[in-house]
Amino acid sequence: IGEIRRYLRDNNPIRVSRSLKDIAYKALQIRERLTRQNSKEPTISDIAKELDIDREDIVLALDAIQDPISLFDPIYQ
Amino acid sequence: MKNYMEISFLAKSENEAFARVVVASFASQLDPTIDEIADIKTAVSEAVTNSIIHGYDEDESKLVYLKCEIEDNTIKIVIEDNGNGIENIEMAKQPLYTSKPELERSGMGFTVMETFMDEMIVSSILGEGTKIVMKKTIKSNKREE
Amino acid sequence: MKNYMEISFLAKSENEAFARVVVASFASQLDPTIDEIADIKTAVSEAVTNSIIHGYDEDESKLVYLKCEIEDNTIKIVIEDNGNGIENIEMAKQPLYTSKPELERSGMGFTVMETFMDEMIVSSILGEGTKIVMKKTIKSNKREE
Ligand SMILES: Nc1ncnc2c1ncn2[C@@H]1O[C@H](COP(=O)(O)OP(=O)(O)O)[C@@H](O)[C@H]1O
Ligand SMILES: Nc1ncnc2c1ncn2[C@@H]1O[C@H](COP(=O)(O)OP(=O)(O)O)[C@@H](O)[C@H]1O
Ligand SMILES: [Mg+2]
Ligand SMILES: [Mg+2]
Repeated sequence: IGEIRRYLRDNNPIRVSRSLKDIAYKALQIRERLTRQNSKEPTISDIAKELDIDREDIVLALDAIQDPISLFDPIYQ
Repeated sequence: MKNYMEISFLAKSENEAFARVVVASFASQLDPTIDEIADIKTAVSEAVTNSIIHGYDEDESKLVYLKCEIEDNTIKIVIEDNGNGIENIEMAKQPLYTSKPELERSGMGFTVMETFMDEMIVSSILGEGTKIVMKKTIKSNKREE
Repeated sequence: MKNYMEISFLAKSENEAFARVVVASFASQLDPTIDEIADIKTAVSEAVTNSIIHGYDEDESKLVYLKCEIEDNTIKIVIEDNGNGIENIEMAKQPLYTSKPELERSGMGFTVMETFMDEMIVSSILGEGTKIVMKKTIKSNKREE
């Protein structure tokens, strides 16, 4: 049984949800850096270029780290 | 630039996140900033949630209809349902007004849409459905570089 | 789980990345692995590109139609155009066959779709259009953890 467990663990492929979060955090880091460098917010294409992925994929990734959508927050935060 | 898409999906709460990603990813062709994308996503979420909860009373067999049109730097988003409709639109748009306080709704959906988008028009016929038209112009790609 | 959506969009090459993400985002409800989602995205790209390039000869005013249905762990994806159609489907499906060698097409689109999805069915009527139905079962979320 231990062996089967290990097999399952070692062959547990990475979930998309996990990899999307990684992309999203990278995108946010790049945004910070570019904002500092250029004193203005980068566009989604600027970030996409640095990560070498489609703009659309960054949008999808960013949604994966969105707080559970709150219908109250946006106005009061 | 000109582009167009339309989508319909079941009125399931899972599809709220889906709808906002669809619109945001379409809007990404206008090269917005992450903040501008977040504004659009929030507005779409509110409108889609309203259709599911108020329009269809969470009947998951119903369809929500969404259209997006890009023209120059502006995205127009239309969200429609064939649900209950709104009796008094002016009252519904008031901040904090909600017809479902028992669901702990905030009553801020329309206010959020109006705040985060440049334009929002509500039309509705009682018993026939509701249509929200929103527009936002993406300014960031006009920047000089 | 059961879910459904359908979308149509202009036959513009910009919309290929969009269509890919729409399907990926819908399929993400099945909690697929990176590899599984990459397979689905690649298959959708090939089918959408075919509709744009072969179906519509890049006439950007035409619409590509896409439907997704989730049932249990299986996603069914239908991609349709009202374009030129295919005269000989068996020939078109041959690896390396392309009717547009001048565009440096690889002729591997159908082979890729068949390889990356569990099922692929092509139907087409010359002068009326083409319909691709693909299915993939996401197995990975059955694991114990
Ligand atoms: N699509 C819709 N169909 C029917 N009624 C709606 C719809 N959208 C909004 N409404 C009505 O407008 C009211 C205000 O909406 P909103 O500002 O989003 O607040 P909340 O959703 O928190 O109630 C709702 O309580 C509901 O009565
Ligand atoms: N949607 C379509 N409409 C018309 N013809 C198509 C369509 N999809 C594929 N075909 C035909 O099938 C051939 C093979 O397609 P594919 O394997 O994707 O190779 P390629 O796109 O590189 O030519 C194409 O060259 C074209 O003749
Ligand atoms: Mg609301
Ligand atoms: Mg091809």
